[in-house]
Amino acid sequence: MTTDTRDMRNIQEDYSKDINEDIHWAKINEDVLRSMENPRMGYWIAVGVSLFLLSFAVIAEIYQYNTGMGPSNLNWPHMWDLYIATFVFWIGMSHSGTLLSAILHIIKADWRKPIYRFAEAMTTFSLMTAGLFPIIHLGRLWNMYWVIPYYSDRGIWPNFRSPLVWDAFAITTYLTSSALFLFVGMIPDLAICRDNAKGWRKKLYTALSLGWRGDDRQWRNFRKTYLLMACFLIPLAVSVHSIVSADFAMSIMPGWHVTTFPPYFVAGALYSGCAAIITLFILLRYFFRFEEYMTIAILEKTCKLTFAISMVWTYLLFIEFAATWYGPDAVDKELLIGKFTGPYSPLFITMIFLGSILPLTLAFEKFRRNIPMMFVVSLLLNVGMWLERYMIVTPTLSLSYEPFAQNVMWPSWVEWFILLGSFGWFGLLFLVFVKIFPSVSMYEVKEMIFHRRHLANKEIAAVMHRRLDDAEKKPSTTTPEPGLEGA
Amino acid sequence: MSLQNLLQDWSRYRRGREEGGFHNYEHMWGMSIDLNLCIGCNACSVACYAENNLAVVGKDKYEKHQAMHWMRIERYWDEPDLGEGRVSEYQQHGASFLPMNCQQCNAATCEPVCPVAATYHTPDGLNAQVYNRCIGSRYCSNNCPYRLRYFNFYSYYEDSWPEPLNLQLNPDLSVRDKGVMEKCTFCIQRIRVAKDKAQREHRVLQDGEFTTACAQTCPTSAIVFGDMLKMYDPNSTNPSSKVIELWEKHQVELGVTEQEKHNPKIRGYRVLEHLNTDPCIMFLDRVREV
Amino acid sequence: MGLKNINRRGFLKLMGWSGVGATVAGCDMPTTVTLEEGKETVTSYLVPEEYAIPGIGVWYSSTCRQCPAGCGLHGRVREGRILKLEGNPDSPINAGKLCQMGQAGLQGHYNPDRLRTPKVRKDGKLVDITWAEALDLIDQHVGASSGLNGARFAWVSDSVSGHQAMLIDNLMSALGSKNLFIHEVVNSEVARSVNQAVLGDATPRYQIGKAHAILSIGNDFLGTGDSPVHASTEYTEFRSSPRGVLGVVEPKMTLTGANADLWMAIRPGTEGVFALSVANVLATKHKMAIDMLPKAIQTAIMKRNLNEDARLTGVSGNHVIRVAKWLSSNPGRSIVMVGGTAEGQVNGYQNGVAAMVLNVMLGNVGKTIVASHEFPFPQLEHRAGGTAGLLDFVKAIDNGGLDVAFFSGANPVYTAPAALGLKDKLASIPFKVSFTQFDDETSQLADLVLPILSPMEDWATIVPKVQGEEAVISMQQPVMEPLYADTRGLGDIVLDLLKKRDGATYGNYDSYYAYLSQAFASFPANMAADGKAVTWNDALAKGVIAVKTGEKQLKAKLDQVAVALPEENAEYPLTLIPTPRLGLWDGRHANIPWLQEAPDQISKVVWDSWAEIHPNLAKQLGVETGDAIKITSAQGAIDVKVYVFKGIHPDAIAVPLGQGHKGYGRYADGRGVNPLEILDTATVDGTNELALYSTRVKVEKARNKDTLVMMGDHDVQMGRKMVSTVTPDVFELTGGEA
Amino acid sequence: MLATHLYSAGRALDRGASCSASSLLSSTMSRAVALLVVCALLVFGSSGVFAASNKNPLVPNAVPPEGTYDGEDVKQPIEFPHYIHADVNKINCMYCHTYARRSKVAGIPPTGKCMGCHSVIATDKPRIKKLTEYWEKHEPPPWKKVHDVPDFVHFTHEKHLRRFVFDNKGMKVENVSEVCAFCHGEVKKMTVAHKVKPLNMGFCRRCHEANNGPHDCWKCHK
Repeated sequence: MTTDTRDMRNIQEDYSKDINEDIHWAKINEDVLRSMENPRMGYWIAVGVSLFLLSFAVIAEIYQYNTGMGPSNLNWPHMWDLYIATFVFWIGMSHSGTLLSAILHIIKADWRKPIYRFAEAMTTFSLMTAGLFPIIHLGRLWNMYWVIPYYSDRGIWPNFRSPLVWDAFAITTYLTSSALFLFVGMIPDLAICRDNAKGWRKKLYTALSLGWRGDDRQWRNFRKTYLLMACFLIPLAVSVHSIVSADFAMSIMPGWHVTTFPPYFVAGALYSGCAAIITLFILLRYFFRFEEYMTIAILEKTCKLTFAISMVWTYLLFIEFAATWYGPDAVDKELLIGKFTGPYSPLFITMIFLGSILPLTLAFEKFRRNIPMMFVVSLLLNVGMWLERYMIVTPTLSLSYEPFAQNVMWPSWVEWFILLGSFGWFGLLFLVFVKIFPSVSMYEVKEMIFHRRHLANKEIAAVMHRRLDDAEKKPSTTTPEPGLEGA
Repeated sequence: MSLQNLLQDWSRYRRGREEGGFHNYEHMWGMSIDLNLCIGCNACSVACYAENNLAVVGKDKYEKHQAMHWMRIERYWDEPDLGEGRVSEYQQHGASFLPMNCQQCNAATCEPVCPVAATYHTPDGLNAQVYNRCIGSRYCSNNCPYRLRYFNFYSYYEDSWPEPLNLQLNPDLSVRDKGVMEKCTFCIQRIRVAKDKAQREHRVLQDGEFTTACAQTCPTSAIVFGDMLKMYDPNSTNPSSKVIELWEKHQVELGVTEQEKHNPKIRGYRVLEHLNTDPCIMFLDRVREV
Repeated sequence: MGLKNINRRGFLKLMGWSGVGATVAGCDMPTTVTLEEGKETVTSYLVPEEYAIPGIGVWYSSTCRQCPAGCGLHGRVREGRILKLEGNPDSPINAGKLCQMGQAGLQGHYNPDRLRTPKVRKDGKLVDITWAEALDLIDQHVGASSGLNGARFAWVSDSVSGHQAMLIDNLMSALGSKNLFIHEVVNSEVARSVNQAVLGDATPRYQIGKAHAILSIGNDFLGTGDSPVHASTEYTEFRSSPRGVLGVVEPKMTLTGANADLWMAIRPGTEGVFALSVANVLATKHKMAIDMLPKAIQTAIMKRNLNEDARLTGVSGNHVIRVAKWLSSNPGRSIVMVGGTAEGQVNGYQNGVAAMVLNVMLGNVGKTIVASHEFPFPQLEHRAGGTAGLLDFVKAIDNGGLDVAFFSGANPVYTAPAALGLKDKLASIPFKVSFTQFDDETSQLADLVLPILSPMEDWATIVPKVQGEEAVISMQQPVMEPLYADTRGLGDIVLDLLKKRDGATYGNYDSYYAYLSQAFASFPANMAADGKAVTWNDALAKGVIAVKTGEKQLKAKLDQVAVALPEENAEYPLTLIPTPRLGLWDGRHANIPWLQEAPDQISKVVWDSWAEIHPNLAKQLGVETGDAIKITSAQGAIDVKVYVFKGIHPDAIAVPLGQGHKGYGRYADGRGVNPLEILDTATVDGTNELALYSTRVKVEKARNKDTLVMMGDHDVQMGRKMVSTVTPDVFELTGGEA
Repeated sequence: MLATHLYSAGRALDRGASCSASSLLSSTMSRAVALLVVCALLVFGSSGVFAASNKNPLVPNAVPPEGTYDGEDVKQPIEFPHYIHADVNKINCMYCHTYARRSKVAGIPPTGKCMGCHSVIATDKPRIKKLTEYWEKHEPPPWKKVHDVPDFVHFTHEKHLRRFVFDNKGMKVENVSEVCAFCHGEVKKMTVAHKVKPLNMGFCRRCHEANNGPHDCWKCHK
């Protein structure tokens, strides 16, 4: 840690700038690599807490595996409950990374650069968490592989008409793609790590950086691959959550059988993803002292984005209410009334407050710049989003067509433990990630600084562009610009 | 279901959809339940427990609504059709009983959602549940508007049938273990025995030769079970049946969303018919003097 | 036993588990399946039998013993196990149908809590002994050398019939005792004595199917009547086109009430007033002749005032007029039935007479109410009983005491009101023998507990309590080898005891089976209704023998009717209705898990007791469904959760019978409460029956909110077409049911 | 598109809108399914669906199932020599396993049937002496099961015999052992029966396909 940084922290941040353009490039490497070393006490406490939470889930799942689904309080007609709600929640979380890295990449919003890496990691890890839930909720999870089409001697196949099979396809595809995307985007940084690491890390990074030397051809191929993957990932992300919404929309039940579910789910997913980014943004900024990269200005932009998405989500939510209210389906209407007045109404009203009213704070600059407040708000937004999923799943099961089967069910400790454990599992994966992989993209921050620095100076910009054109014509090794030495 | 068979089933299904009717069906089992006769005595339900190896879950699990009642008698106190909800001081017209077992829908909502095709439609017109294929995703139950599918939340075997109660278990069908969905099968084991017997004797299955456990025991004969194929497939060699007679008399038809009746008042309806599930159980309206 | 029987028994023998598997699908964790290759033993027959094919079920006829109705059974046997019971279509009682109790007979037979060895009480504890020792012990107390005084011997039994009843009678007379007490809580003894007095026939047949209008005054004929399944089969005809109309007046909705076109809640004890009120409307409004009635009754009828009566009974005058209209338009085709809550009142006998007045007025006697069959074998006839048997037994203990008491079928320690003090009084009897399948409350106090065969394992002949179109003797035969080697049939035991007393007559029967088959052989050859000879094997195959009966005519004889009103009681304002249930019955089926898990038809409660109260009363008490209340009578108090609904009179509170067992197996033990415990011991005037439904109680709120375990938390249709209800004119569009 | 399709079907309250949610679903889906299925068929088709036919001349109109298995030796109370009875003495399988043609289980012969012959034949052999001992005790020998299928399978001998023997034109009943051998192997060459066929679902399925057996799940699963 240099005295330099300490000084920087004392300086009042310039909110108008996304990033300090004067950071020395070597310092970027230094800061980011530092974040991967010497875990402090706080880190170990976080790991401990994650493991503790995870152990809850492990205990509960072992119990449930041996006993059956009964102890979770699931019943007739509440065949799904927290498991599926939480599954949808985690799938929603996974949309953050895609949004920041793929969508914003394509629309060339370069302020994403310092924060997209961890968001993308979040995508992968929340998918890894989400994927567990459909398995956990199976009554006979040891037979889960029957969902996958494979040639067997018995000559039987899964039912391709079932949205759950689509889920299996969608999740595995999305998981593979987002993991690849995360990995590919990290290659130049892994090379930096390789050059600076010793011991097992050296071996790991050597293997993972795939012989990255940073020459032109590699950069060009890299850019193309990255862009291609981004283009591939965006429709995939949209389709994944649409398919998850199909679990409900394809059914016949009131409150599930809703046409607007796919966009509603996608909006909800981006919403919760963004909120989670704010949370992790603030945590990383604080723990890894990334104030110079994760600046208030970027936080503000993220908050604005979240605000916009929250309003889209709110709009879609009210569209759904209106469609039900003015629609012909009496049962649907009774369900809607039931959501507002029945036993689940406190949760439902809380959800509307947290999902639609609370994000209004994001509209005010004063609040946006208040980091502790944003931290709390982002957490609450995610609580709201989780409640939203819960309120999609449970009231419908409770108040559906058959009046005699209507009853109220509250989850048991088993379900809560597994829910808590999922946060532990996600946290653990994330904590391991930030210590092994650079959680801020070094090369892209450099790019960002480079562009910002030089775009201000038209002449240099012109030179830069010319150079890039030359490089395409005759591939030759050019001496890097001073300051590019690390890349 | 191998690929070849999958294709065969599919083409049979397509043909039925395009030309109407039930092609290459062996039977089309249906039921009629007369709510004028049903006294809500519960005999059918207990007969079902006895016939189908239904687990007794005990008070605690019953309280959590984890019971297994394939045939349940619903009891309602209000009578929307008589315009007398809960206004009067007494329950003047008694209770409204509704025996509900799997409606064996022809367009069953449970079938398309099962990820492993453990529930499917048989050439007998039944909505089958293959226990050993089920992985317990419970989607089918969530998508059943009648809530007639029951899940084995526990392994009930030891608690429900302590020695020697297990000697009573019907060997003609499985005892379901934890994690498996189950539901009324129209007593498939009885159908199987009767079909085997008819085949052995080289003849067609006669109406009334056998019936389901609930219909068999119903003290007021409110439940009538039988083959309805003759109603839809004139080429069928299956004999006509009492069920067909009842469905025709009450002008209720399979495959339609809204029944066309000469007189719209004529009794006979299918529960939640407007959902298009096309159930195979017709209910005859309850009757009360007012 | 003949050779044929040995072979058949061979078939009934348990065949191991060949192809039978207690099959557990999905017990394939994670991928292996349950294969029993090389482990499972497959047992073959010793001698082949043509009809016995492994893997194929064979149906045997027998008779249901779950209640006194005597329905015919078919039992499906495969690999030596009885798997399923169905009604016997040849039986005129149930025509192939069964109620839930009949279906659940299997679980009584296979019950895990069945007693397996004889036990004797030594130092206050029951210890195992052998049958030889047990029979010796009995012989010491009742044998020829015991010097037993017949007057100091008593036998408390449930209702019995057929050869078993005959043997018990013979044993009683051999012992010189007249103390055979038949005790049933669910009974119709008061109505029977009314019938006897008015019609000269205790069990006339009510031809429900032929009636077009039925007024049931407290008679739950579909649920807990004399023959529920028979009534239900007739109900089908009654409700078919032209559809009969059913009015039910009772303080608490029974299964019959739940199916009424018009259900009327009545203040308990005012049923007679209601009946006369209807008679008054019939005479005044519909100008029906009453001159066939005695003068006293005519005055009693004409004295009634509709408005005044409505105030007394709580049944609105409009309803009385409606009922009267139905009845008046169906003279000779209507039935007024009385029973249950109407007869179990202190003035219950007069309520019955008042109802009979209506029947006489309407000309139903001889048309819809016809005489019972003149049964040719009076010694085999059904011995019905009521609570008088219990009271007489207590009286016998009080007057001079008893030396020996036998108990079979009945469980008086559970069914006797605590106020009778039976538990303590039993201690004064030095030797008590209980013949039982289960460790019930009475057996817990007995000195000798002898495990008997279940009805699925034993022989018997049954004469139904109420006969159908034809009078029958119903055959009960074993459908399975005894599960436990150390159990014996009650018939065999009685025969053994008789042999010791009267070796000359009974010495040559080596078993109850031999006795039965020889008794059968000695029947007149032309006893069958169709005049054909009946062979033993035919009788067993068919399950019932329709016997030739004599003709009887009913003749009504009324002299007067005096309907008294129940006394006001300021301290105990409510009347307790201990409701019998089609299910647990009087508590004897509380150990059957299927029946515990089968929801009560009305409240849908399972595995528990509850108290039904009217919303008005609930409001007054400040309770809602699930809350606990305390019901106190002069005799004691019980704590129970409430079920609030509109099917009960606000002055009544109903607690179902059947729960509250102490012991009686794992399924019954310690579950719910027994309302019989807090009953008063008042009797019905004019009879020696307990007035079961007249105990006055008060109620207060007890503990905090609890949950009542019931099927379905929701009982309204929310406007969805679940149960659609139409009026009879719509019904007649299709001419009713085909 | 599919989602809206389904939605409209579910809401189609007029009878003109054909059928139902699930059938509409399949109208679009099943085309896709069929495509998928066809592709899969091309890939995997060769194995199983078009099973190679190795016909047995003694059993017309039948393709014997393929598959081998080596089961464990089962220790029986008496080492019953199947080869003496079925091969040397040419006793028909169904003479002893008499229930096979009438029931789902083939059945173990009643001890009385054994004694029918062995009260006079070969009474001095040790195995027969053992049998006689059981007979005199009025106890059938505790035979152990050799062939079993899982409890959720409904298998009936009767129907298989009808298909391959009684209703099979040109089939001679004397050769029934060839049909038995489909699933039980050459028992007539064995002493104590030994499981030589896998008797698993693949084995059943392939045979059902080759011989046009039913393919409805509920025909065999209970």
